[in-house]
Amino acid sequence: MKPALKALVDRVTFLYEDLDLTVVKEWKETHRAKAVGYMPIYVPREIIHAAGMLPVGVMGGGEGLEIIKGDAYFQSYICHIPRSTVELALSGRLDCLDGMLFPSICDVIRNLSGMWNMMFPDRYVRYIDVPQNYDPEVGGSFWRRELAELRADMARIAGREFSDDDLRNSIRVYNENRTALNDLYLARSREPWVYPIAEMYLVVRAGCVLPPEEHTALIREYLQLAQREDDRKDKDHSRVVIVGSFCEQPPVGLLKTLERAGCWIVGDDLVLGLRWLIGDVDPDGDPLVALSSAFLANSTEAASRYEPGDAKGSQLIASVRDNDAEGVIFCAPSFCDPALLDQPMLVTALDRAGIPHTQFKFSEDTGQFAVIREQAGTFSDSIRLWSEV
Amino acid sequence: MTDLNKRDIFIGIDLGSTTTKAVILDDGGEIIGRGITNSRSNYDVACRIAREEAFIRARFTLARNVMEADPLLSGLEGSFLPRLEDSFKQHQYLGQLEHLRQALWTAAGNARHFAYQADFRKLLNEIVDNMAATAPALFGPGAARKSDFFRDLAGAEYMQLAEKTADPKGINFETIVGAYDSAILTVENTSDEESFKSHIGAALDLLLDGGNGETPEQSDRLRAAIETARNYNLNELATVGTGYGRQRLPFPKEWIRSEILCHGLGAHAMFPDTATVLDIGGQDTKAIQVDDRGIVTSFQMNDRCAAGCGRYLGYIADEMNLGLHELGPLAQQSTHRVKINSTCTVFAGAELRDRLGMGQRREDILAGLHRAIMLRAMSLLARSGGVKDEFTFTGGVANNPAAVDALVDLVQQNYGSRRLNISPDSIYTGALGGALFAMRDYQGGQA
Amino acid sequence: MTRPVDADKDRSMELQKEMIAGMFDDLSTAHEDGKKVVYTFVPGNLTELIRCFDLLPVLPEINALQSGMRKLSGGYITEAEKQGHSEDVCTYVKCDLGMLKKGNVGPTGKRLPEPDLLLLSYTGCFTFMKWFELLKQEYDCPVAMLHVPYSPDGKIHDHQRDYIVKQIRTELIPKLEEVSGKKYDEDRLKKMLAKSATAEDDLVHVLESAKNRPSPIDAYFGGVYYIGPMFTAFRGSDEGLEYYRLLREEVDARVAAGLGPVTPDGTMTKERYRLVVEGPPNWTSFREFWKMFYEEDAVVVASSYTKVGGLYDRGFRHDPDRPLESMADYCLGCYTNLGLPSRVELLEEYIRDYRADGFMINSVKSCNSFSAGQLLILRQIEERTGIPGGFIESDLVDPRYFSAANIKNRIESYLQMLEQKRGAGVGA
Amino acid sequence: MKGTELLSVGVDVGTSSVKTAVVKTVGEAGGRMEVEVLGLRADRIRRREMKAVIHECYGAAMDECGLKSSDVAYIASTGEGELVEFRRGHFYGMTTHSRGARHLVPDCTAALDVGALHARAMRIGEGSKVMTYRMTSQCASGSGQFLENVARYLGVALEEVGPLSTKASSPEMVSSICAVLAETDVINMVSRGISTSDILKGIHLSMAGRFLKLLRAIKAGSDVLITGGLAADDGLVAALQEKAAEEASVMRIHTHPDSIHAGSLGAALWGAYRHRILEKREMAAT
Ligand SMILES: Nc1ncnc2c1ncn2[C@@H]1O[C@H](COP(=O)(O)OP(=O)(O)O)[C@@H](O)[C@H]1O
Ligand SMILES: Nc1ncnc2c1ncn2[C@@H]1O[C@H](COP(=O)(O)OP(=O)(O)O)[C@@H](O)[C@H]1O
Ligand code: SF4
Ligand code: SF4
Ligand code: SF4
Repeated sequence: MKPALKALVDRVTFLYEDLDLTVVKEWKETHRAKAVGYMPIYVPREIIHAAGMLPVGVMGGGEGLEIIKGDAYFQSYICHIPRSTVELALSGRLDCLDGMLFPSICDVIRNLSGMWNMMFPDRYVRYIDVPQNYDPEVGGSFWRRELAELRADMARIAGREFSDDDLRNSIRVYNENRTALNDLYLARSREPWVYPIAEMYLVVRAGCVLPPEEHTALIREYLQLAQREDDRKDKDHSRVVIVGSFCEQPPVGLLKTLERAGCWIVGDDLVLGLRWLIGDVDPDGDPLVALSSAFLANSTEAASRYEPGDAKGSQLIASVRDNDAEGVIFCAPSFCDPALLDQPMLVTALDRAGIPHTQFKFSEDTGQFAVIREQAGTFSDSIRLWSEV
Repeated sequence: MTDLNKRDIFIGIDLGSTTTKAVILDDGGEIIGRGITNSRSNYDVACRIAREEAFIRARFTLARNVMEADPLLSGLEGSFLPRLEDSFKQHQYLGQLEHLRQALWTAAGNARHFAYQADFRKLLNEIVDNMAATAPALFGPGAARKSDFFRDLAGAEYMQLAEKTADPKGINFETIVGAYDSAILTVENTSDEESFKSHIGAALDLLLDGGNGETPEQSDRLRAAIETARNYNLNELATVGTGYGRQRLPFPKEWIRSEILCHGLGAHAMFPDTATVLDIGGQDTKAIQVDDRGIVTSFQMNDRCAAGCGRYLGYIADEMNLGLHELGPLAQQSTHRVKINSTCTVFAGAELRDRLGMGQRREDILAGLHRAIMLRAMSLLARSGGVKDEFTFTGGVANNPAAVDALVDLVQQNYGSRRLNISPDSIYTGALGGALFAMRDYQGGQA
Repeated sequence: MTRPVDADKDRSMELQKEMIAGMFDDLSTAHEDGKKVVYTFVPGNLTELIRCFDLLPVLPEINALQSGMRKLSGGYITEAEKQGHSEDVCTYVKCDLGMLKKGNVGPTGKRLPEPDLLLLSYTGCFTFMKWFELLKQEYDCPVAMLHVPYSPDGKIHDHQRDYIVKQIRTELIPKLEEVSGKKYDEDRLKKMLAKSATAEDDLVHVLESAKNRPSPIDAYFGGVYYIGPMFTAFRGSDEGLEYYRLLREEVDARVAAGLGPVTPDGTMTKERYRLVVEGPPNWTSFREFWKMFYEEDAVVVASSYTKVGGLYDRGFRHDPDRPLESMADYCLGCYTNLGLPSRVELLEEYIRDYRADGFMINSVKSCNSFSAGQLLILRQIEERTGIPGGFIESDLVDPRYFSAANIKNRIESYLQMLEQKRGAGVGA
Repeated sequence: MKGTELLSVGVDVGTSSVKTAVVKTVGEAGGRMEVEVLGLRADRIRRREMKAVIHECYGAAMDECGLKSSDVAYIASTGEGELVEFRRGHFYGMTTHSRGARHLVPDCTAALDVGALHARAMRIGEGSKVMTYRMTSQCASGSGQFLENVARYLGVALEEVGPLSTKASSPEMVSSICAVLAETDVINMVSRGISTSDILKGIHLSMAGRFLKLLRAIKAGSDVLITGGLAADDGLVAALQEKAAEEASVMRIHTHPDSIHAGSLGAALWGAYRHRILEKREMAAT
């Protein structure tokens, strides 16, 4: 690996492993500004950004965190992310966050917002209730009101009002970030061997703690540096899309295991919140209306959204086709109701389209990948061995 | 006192998932005997055997008392009694070996072994002979035994011998081990009601004949002292049963007490300033808070998953072909602890093999496993209200020094400095609590 | 200790049985009789509105719990897992889907009609949403979605109410009209709501009777029967009105006679522990579970589960003068739609108001809506009331998750602990 | 052209035993192959050093066939293949078990591999392709290891398990999903005086229930071959057959005396296949 890329990879690895949020603290220090955390999936980060604060994605504690107090709050049949998040908070690691947003994703996160209230009565906590009614007059007006409240709250925490222009500017910044992320995904899908999953994921994941402008630059740099590595060659692998890990994140070791077992991951829903909105948000009109319309009309079809038709299945199939994938791996956290209840519906759609699939569950601190390797290996074997003939 | 050779006693029995413990208190509340056995096979039998054991120990205690009271013997008990106990155990062991021989003989009678029955029996005979020959070494002065249970002690010897004598093409290892597996059950399930009476004489003879410098007069007095202990009338006034399997004890409902309360009270009796108790047994972990009278104020138990309890260590020990006693000390030699997240008991073996395969060192993996167990315990403690001062660690796993180290470390990290109480007899805490309840109930009933 | 079963069973109990049997009869022939059927959920159910279009409500949750009580749920769940559902997810959903796959035979042995409309009252639980998405794949019928915003602070805000009322007007009513072929008749709705309010008064009176010593009712195990008609298809109906009038009379009579609650083994004659319970019961071993309590002379004086279909005892009533608005308020105020701090406050009040000795949580594996955060609730309650809490784990309808020995052990240990504390308080 | 004759070896490294298969195949790449099995061998690991057992098993199998390593064209590993340092290629367990199953019972539509710590079901399509599969999750009460432990407590030798189980009159079901807790269940049963036969049968039935779930999930079809070590357990086979019949399913459950070798056989066969493909590619390249 060339030194420039190595430096970049070391940096994103550090950002990923740094549970103490050093970079957030440093940012606050240098900018004399505040930071607001949010749990996985969608929150309108533009509003936090416009208030001059740093939005910080809290994606659990991953594999590196020892859970002691966190387990005291959750039964064994609840997924892992809330316990590691509570552990992070109780051990003071989230003290640098001046507020915490809990987006509407499932009952666990919803209840966690109330727990936060009780455990940290002095801190700002907000449950972000997104509409499940997509009529601009009904759900839209509800959501605009929520956004306005959030805007007022953010201004209050930041200690400064901000203008619609500030907000429009932030919308532009995030539009650019989404474009960069899309470019990265496209490049990976074309030449997965150039962008090993562990690197690619960490580069994306860095968007949780970096300011968006910096993250955009990082992605662009990575795209260039990775291409200059000349020992990265195509392998006899199968191409797969993984789904289910939009909230609790699989350990990097698991992603590596998949790749080692012969699967190029060419599509995923990891850290989905960064890519929730599809396409650009209108940077020119009334910013809250623009954000609201984008949410209503251009959200990704995630498990936390009500969708009575077959849009979720179609979206998955489209992702398989667009990325030239040969199969789908359902990779959901244990006990994750939204992901696991969606699965049978998606399976039906895949079966209808004749797309092979396999499935397993993980938890963010899974340390043993033997079974997963076996499954993914067989899946990849079955795609490869028989397509050769 | 009317009858000098009669003592009123109270009994507590803790029927645990792995071991069954019995404690005998005298009417002054002093512990005079403890007994322990495997719970594996049959609850009634386990209960009987543990009691029996406790009675045997009680008689040794009584012998000690008699010796202490006798000016001519006083001072001797310190050296004499341990030797006597070893000798007694050896006799007991030899008795059980003979029993095993018969059972193996029967097992070999199975139709499956018809073709080579005679050879098989001969081979088994040789194995048992060999075992009997090494018995003195097992019970010699200062010998370190891998376990206190016949099953494990004899099992380890047997496996070694089986491996040596097995012939892959003839009577193979599996066949020999199979015979043991079926034989051991019968041996284990037989309690020898008269064990003390029948073995103590021979044990005593062996010692006294060896001539250990006692004067003839002392010898006679010793015999008399043991005789007194043997014939002592232990008058059982009340019994309380507790533990995982307490519902299955052949006791009326009033005699049954929740193990939580018993552990709380037992720990309080052992260490009066106890505020928090952690008990890790074979299949469950309990975190208990008690007040200054030993009354439980809150408690938490592990949920349905048996991960991270004592049995987990058992599986690991089996897997490494180690005795439970050896596990902790080995883990303590670790220099680079491995981080382990899963404590699923069933997969413990697989995980171990995996990691060894990856080139990690045994002691480092073990250190990681011990820490993983204690992490789970810490969660329960946190759920029950934290670790207060003083903190008492009970249950079988408290015998494991690496587990204790990990606990001390984690408590220090999370709660700061706490006084930690551990007793070598901590495995008996529940039974002690039971016996105390028995005494209270009885005395309450009298009042 | 309990004494033998009372010679004459409570009349209200008989009546409830008849009502339910009648309902399932009606359902079994609904389509032949030209009636249309709406599937909907218990929390936030708009029974009066559905009835006002002469539509028949079916509540899949109730079917699931009934299947649990009839020991059929295990098979249904297996069936759903066979279809690819994970072991990890809510068993109500799996039980319902399994029942569907096995012919949709309802709890009384009669076939349930297919839905003409799925009314997704999305209140207090995300899984509801998935549940109806899954049903939508099975049935080709319209879905009407009512999104009830979460109530993190336990208060009702105007814009939330407006959002709901708007949805009722623009989404629900048009779909109900279309399915039923009837016009929305607000006067009819108002009349029903008036009946609801009267019955609600009676229910509250019954629940609050547990403040007596001894309590004449068990507000958890008995409570689930008392809330039945109110939380399901009978709110706003004459039968419902009659049921609650009768129930109230009976309970008043028990209070007057100083009697304890009725259990399957007769009336409890001793009240040794008064408990408040949080969390739903287990249905597969309901009686065995109950017995673990009454055998030890423990009676539940208040529970949160009996508030999943509305917190009537905290003052809410359906209001004929504000029909849609009061329905919106009702949806917002269901127990599981409340933020955790409000839940803790409520439980704390129950412990004080009902003079409870103990507090116990039955944490069910299925239901994150209830269970996520219960351990914090436990700790908060302990801190605020000084009463130690008990914690047991089971499931709603998955028989694999009811470990009788384990649960009994915990209940016993807990009650013995209360006893020991009490004994110590008195003297010793 | 008759096609070339080729020797290949499969080494299946399991958690409880190592299996080696030596096969001779005749045929052409892509075409049908004639197969002759020269040697099969299984060695239990029993706490011995893995690599030593692998060498022992491989070496002994080769000796028995009178072959040297240089005679063999392709050595394929499966299972914990990394430990087989002398392998040329690796195939994953389900890939090899499917292939092995087809070799043993050419008409089977699915295989159920039950080994020491796992159970997995795979539906087999044309060309022994693994169509879909399911594995048991974390909890392992339905595995060989568990059965072995219980057998030990009951004082029953492994070979006796099957015969005893088939004699049961009123089997007692084990309720716990966890192997550890299930062991306690078993102890409870012993103390309640339940007979060994009934206990074993109960365990077999609950295992069978779980396995059938896997089989149903993969839509196993008409003929299922049990592969892996537990195929030798008649009690389990009988329980599976009973359970399948109870559900009035058309599924037939088969075993084969060489079932335990399915993985190593499959590996050897895929190795031969792969070798031919690679040779052909090389030839095309030159
Ligand atoms: N000498 C010892 N050294 C280390 N661990 C021990 C020792 N004795 C017992 N243990 C551990 O204690 C466990 C049994 O603890 P115990 O309290 O008897 O459990 P239970 O009450 O559930 O039967 C065993 O599984 C073992 O792990
Ligand atoms: N005759 C038998 N009866 C019952 N079980 C058996 C028999 N022979 C072998 N087994 C079981 O088969 C298992 C080994 O199967 P195998 O497929 O070799 O597993 P692995 O590949 O994981 O080593 C052992 O756990 C053992 O319990
Ligand atoms: S992992 Fe799933 S269940 Fe857990 S918090 Fe996230 S969405 Fe909810
Ligand atoms: S098998 Fe392992 S994970 Fe499953 S319940 Fe038992 S100990 Fe826990
Ligand atoms: S999660 Fe809870 S509230 Fe939701 S459907 Fe399941 S049981 Fe009902």
